[in-house]
Amino acid sequence: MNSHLLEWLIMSLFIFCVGIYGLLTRKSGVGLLISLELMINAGALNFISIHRFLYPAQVDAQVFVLFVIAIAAAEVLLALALFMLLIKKQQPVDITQLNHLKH
Amino acid sequence: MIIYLLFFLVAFFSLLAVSSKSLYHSAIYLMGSLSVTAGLYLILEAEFLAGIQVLVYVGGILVLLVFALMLTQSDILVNDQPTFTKKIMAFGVSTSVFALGVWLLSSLHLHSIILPTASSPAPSIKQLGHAFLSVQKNGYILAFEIISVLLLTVLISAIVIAKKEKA
Amino acid sequence: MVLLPTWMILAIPLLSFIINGLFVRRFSGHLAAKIGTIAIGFNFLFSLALAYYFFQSGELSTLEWHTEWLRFQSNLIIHIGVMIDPLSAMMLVVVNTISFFVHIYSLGYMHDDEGVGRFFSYLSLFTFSMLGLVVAPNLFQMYVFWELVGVSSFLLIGFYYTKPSAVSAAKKAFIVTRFADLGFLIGILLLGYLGLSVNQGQISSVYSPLDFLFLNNPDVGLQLASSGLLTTGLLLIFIGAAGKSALFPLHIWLPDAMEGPTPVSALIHAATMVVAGVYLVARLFPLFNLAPVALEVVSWVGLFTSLFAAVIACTQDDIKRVLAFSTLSQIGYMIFALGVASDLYPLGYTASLFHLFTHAFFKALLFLGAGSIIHAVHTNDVWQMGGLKKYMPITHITFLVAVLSISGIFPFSGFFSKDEILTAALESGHMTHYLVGLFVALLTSFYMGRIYFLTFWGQSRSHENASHHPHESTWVMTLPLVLLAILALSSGWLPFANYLWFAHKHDHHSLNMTVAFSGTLAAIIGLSSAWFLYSKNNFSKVQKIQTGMGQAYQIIKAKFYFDELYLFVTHKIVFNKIAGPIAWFDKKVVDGGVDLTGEMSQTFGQKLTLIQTGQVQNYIIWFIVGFITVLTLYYNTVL
Amino acid sequence: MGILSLIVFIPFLTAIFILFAKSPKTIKSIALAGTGLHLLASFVLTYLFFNSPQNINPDPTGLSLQFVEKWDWFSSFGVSYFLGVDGISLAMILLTSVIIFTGVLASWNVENRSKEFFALLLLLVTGVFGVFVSFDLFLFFIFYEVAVLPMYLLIGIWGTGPKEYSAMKLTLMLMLGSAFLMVAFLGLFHLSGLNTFDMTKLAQVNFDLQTQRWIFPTLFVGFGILGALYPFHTWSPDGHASAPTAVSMLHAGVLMKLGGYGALRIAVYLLPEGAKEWALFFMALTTINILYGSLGAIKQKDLKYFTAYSSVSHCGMVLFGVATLNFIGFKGAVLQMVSHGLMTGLFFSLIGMVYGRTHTRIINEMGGLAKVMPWLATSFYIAGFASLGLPSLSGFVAESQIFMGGFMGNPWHDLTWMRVLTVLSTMSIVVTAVYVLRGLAQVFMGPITNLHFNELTDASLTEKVTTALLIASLFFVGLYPKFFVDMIEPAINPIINRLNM
Repeated sequence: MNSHLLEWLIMSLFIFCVGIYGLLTRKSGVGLLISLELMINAGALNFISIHRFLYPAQVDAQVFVLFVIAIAAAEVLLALALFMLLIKKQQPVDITQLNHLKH
Repeated sequence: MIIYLLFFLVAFFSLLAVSSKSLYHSAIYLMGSLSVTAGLYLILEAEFLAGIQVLVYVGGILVLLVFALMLTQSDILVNDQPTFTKKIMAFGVSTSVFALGVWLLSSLHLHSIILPTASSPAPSIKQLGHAFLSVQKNGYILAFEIISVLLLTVLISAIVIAKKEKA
Repeated sequence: MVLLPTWMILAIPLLSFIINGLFVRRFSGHLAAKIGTIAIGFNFLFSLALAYYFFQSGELSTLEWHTEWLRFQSNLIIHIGVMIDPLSAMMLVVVNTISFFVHIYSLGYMHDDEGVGRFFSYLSLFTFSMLGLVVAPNLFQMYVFWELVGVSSFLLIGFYYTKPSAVSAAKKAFIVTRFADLGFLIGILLLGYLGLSVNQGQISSVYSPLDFLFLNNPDVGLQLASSGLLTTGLLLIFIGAAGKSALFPLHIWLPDAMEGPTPVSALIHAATMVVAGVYLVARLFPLFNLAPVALEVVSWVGLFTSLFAAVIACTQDDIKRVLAFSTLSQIGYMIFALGVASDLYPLGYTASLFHLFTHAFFKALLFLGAGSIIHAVHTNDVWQMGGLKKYMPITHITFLVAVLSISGIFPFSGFFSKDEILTAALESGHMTHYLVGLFVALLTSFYMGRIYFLTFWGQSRSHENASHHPHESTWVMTLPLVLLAILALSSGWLPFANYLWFAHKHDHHSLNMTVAFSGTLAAIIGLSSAWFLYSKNNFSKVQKIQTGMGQAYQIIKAKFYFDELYLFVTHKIVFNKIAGPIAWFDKKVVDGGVDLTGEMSQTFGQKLTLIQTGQVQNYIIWFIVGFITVLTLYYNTVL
Repeated sequence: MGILSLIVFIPFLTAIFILFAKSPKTIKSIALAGTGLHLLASFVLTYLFFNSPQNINPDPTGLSLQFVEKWDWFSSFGVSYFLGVDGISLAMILLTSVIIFTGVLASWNVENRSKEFFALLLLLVTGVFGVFVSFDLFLFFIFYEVAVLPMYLLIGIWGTGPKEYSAMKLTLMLMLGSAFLMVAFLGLFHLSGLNTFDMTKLAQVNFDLQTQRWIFPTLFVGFGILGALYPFHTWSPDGHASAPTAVSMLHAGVLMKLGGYGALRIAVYLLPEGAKEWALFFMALTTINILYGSLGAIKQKDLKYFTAYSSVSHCGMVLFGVATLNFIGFKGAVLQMVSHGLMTGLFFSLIGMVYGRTHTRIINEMGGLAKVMPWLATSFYIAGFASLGLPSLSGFVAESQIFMGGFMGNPWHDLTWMRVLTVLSTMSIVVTAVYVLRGLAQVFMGPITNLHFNELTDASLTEKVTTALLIASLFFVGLYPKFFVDMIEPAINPIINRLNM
């Protein structure tokens, strides 16, 4: 009994939507990052599953995913640096307060 | 059979990661879900990727996240409980995205494609290495260089931002 | 035929206007006055010679000179020119003589006025435009000079521009005449159009459709009459004539026009400008003849005006207002004389022009006489004069001559001309016109007698101290009076009929005895009742009559409240009810509409900014919602 | 480099020179010299125009253009630098050169930033000249924009009162107008199928009735917005009231004529069938325009609004003349453009002078000025009489042509309607007389209202020259209209032939 590509895609979509849900509900910056990681991961999974089912011989997908992981790392790094800045200013890392751009 | 188990695990862990009250728990659940996806990669015969996933994602990024959590220590980290309306809204949005996705995917009538047996060999790591550094047409050497530069700048800027106050 | 080209008669006053107006006036007013008088003097002699030679030559009409001025279409070209025919020759003589005498008179009257240079340049402008009007060979040129006459009367009435009443009187005069000229212009357009459609006919294209020789041509007239629009055209033109000659509905500006200096009233509002309307109707008489309806209207308007003005004249206190109303009434006479005339009874045409001729002299004399009285007594109010017989003998005698002449006493010119009008009315069967004419003659002699006795007889009622007696005016002012008095006497005997006639020449010049007798009787009754009421100083009898008439007297004295009516119509209706709302409408609605579009875009922009809440999550939601809608739309259309 | 390019670019070159000048004195003298030279050039042009061979036997079919300069510009789009002049454009050039010359004279005492002021003014005039001589729709549009745009800066910076508001409104509405034009020009370009913007070629094309039915109103309204057509005239009172003297002289005197000129030259000439469809409608609209403008002027408190409304009414007459679709009406429209240009130029320059002295434009606050400044008072009255159409002044000649044209009617519209509209618009001569005399009597006649008017001075030399020049040209057109009539008539024949085809 073997699994179908559709299940895999739906699986990654599910994770992606959970990520969105997390994105919208989390108040803290780090929470955002967590759900963001989930969404990126879902994307990568989707990529690999399509690659594996449709073009098993190519290697491009894996290269792409590696790059995705690298960028995700970079992104988290920056986000945390910004949060450090906020912490330095004794401000809570609460994105609902961060609306200086509006004024 | 094992696949469905792993699917269930990933779904379970990510749901918990998103909805748990305290961020520590959600960080840990995130770790779980990432490692399970690494397992999925194994099933898809992308061993190198699984390794990287575990190494970089779980080991690197998550450690950083936990590290940040430790530092912030603010109360919202403990009970990050969103308001009810926000939850409904977010739930509505995400389910509609999910529904749309499912509707689109089903309309692409993919279910006929099944997991190929061991007959077709997955690309070996040697091929992967070649792809990264080859300068021929489909080589990724350029992307490889750029990503390295990117990582370097991000590192430097992170340090600069983080310690700006002291100077 | 005359030694000088005839357009000189136009050029001289224009030249004197330009020289005086632009240059001389700045240096010395009196020099300008002298130049003006000499120019008009030359014009006076020139017009006499012109008339003499023209009537000797016996031609019907000569087109002396014309040049193309304005080209509407190839077959509608307007020429500026000089046309001499019996009618215009007579008018030339009248205008130039009166203008010359007024110029001499003004040398004295305006001597110590600081704007004397300006006054004389305006007088030359007026004479130029009046002469231009008189010699016009076509209707359009007449309209052009018609307007110029209007402007010069505006300038002259408003001569004392520091006096608000003079300014508003000038404004009123110009606007009312301008309103009438609107009718005149539309009439010209209509006649021009009709003329064009006829011109294609057999009349060669020698004349453009608006030339008088073309319009008065009998068979062209018949074609025009057949078109049915002729009566409306002529009535429109008659509106123009009514405006300028201050006939009934449009008469309100003339009494106020007395604000101008007296020589102006003498020249413009007695002898020349106001008769321009009569001249216009006379000029187009062959056409009017073919439109009996129009003639009826003309006669009735004339009659009513003469009656209406005569009644008001009896109640006025200001000497110049009385003379103004008497002018109105006399012009009413001329107009209704034209109205009663037709090709069967052409006497009315000659009578009206004869009356115009004689009236010009004695009315100018009356005004100048009144001027010298006002100059001496420094007030217009008749009740503050009295007993001037002793102090101003020449003015007294000349004034008396004029009063007798206007009332129509035998040897004076008024008798002959008024007589002819009444005979024309009687012979052509217009009985009502005849009877009303007689009654008006009685009223005329009454109010003329009234002001004569009030000013010259009885004791002096002037408030100034008794010691300073009014003295006779200088010779410069009394000379024209005497000359005019002689003319008032002699002009009656001129055999007018064999110079100016319509359809066929009268063979005999007999006096219709019944009319002569009834006219003189009416005049004597009027004069004696005036003597009875006003010669002594006690006016108890006058008071009794006034109280007897009660309210009616007040209404008449206030000129039947027409001025107030016009003020009400213009100010209340036009200004507040129409112009006001339009100005408001324009400001608020049309302007507002444009500003509204401006505000709308602003408020819309304002609303948009509310979406930028600053919350990251909101943006994400909007992003995803946008993403979903795009996808669904795309897939709906594609699949 | 024919004489026409010279005519168009002299103001532009003077503007360039001005930018280098230092002291206000030199700036003004350069501007004066430039415009004076331009006046001379236009007289030379008229002289050449009158006795050049082509003028003697103009061919009846196409436009009889002279001094034609034609170079391909974007040949792929069929756009060419195509300059030419015929009777109508020549009349307008003469008018504009007189107005700009007197405009520069009238703004002799503009102090702040006079360099930019004169440069922008001359730029604006370059656009206007360009429009009058260009016979390529694309070039026409470019010059049209060049003429309209500096207006914003001129009013915005040097204006008085709510200058930003009115500058903004004025420019936006004129932009709306040029938007209409752009749509119509592109429509013409594509539907003609000739892939050219050249007007003479487009004139040969008989567009089908359907297209003409929509292009003509867009064109007419587009030009009408600039020519103060009824509902779109609201920019003109505010715009003129807050514009400085020279700008409102130029704007009311010349720019509003672009509308009338364009309507006649492009809208009626290229789309005769459309004209026949719409003319009666626009005739009714312009009748409202005439009466509305003159009635509106009665209650105005401010002198500039007073003149602005009167120019709305007079420009309405221009469009009325165009809408009569007959020979006399067209000639009347062009004459009215010339006469009204001169009139409003004189009016606005005088208002500028009076404002310079009494520092108020409210009519009720002034009174009895005639005693103090006789020269200005007489020239004001001459301008007033010209605007109410007194014969021997230019107003009468133009108005009589228009009313005669309206009265004569044309073969395509029923006569009684045209007669009714003409009679209604003739009534405006009475209303004009009312508000002109009321306004002027209040300002100049009567006793002096407040005392310190007594020491006001009369016109200075430059002011005397300005008013004298304008008054002389008013009298010239009024007394000797043959000069302009002979110039304009051959230019109108092709339009009439096109209509009768």
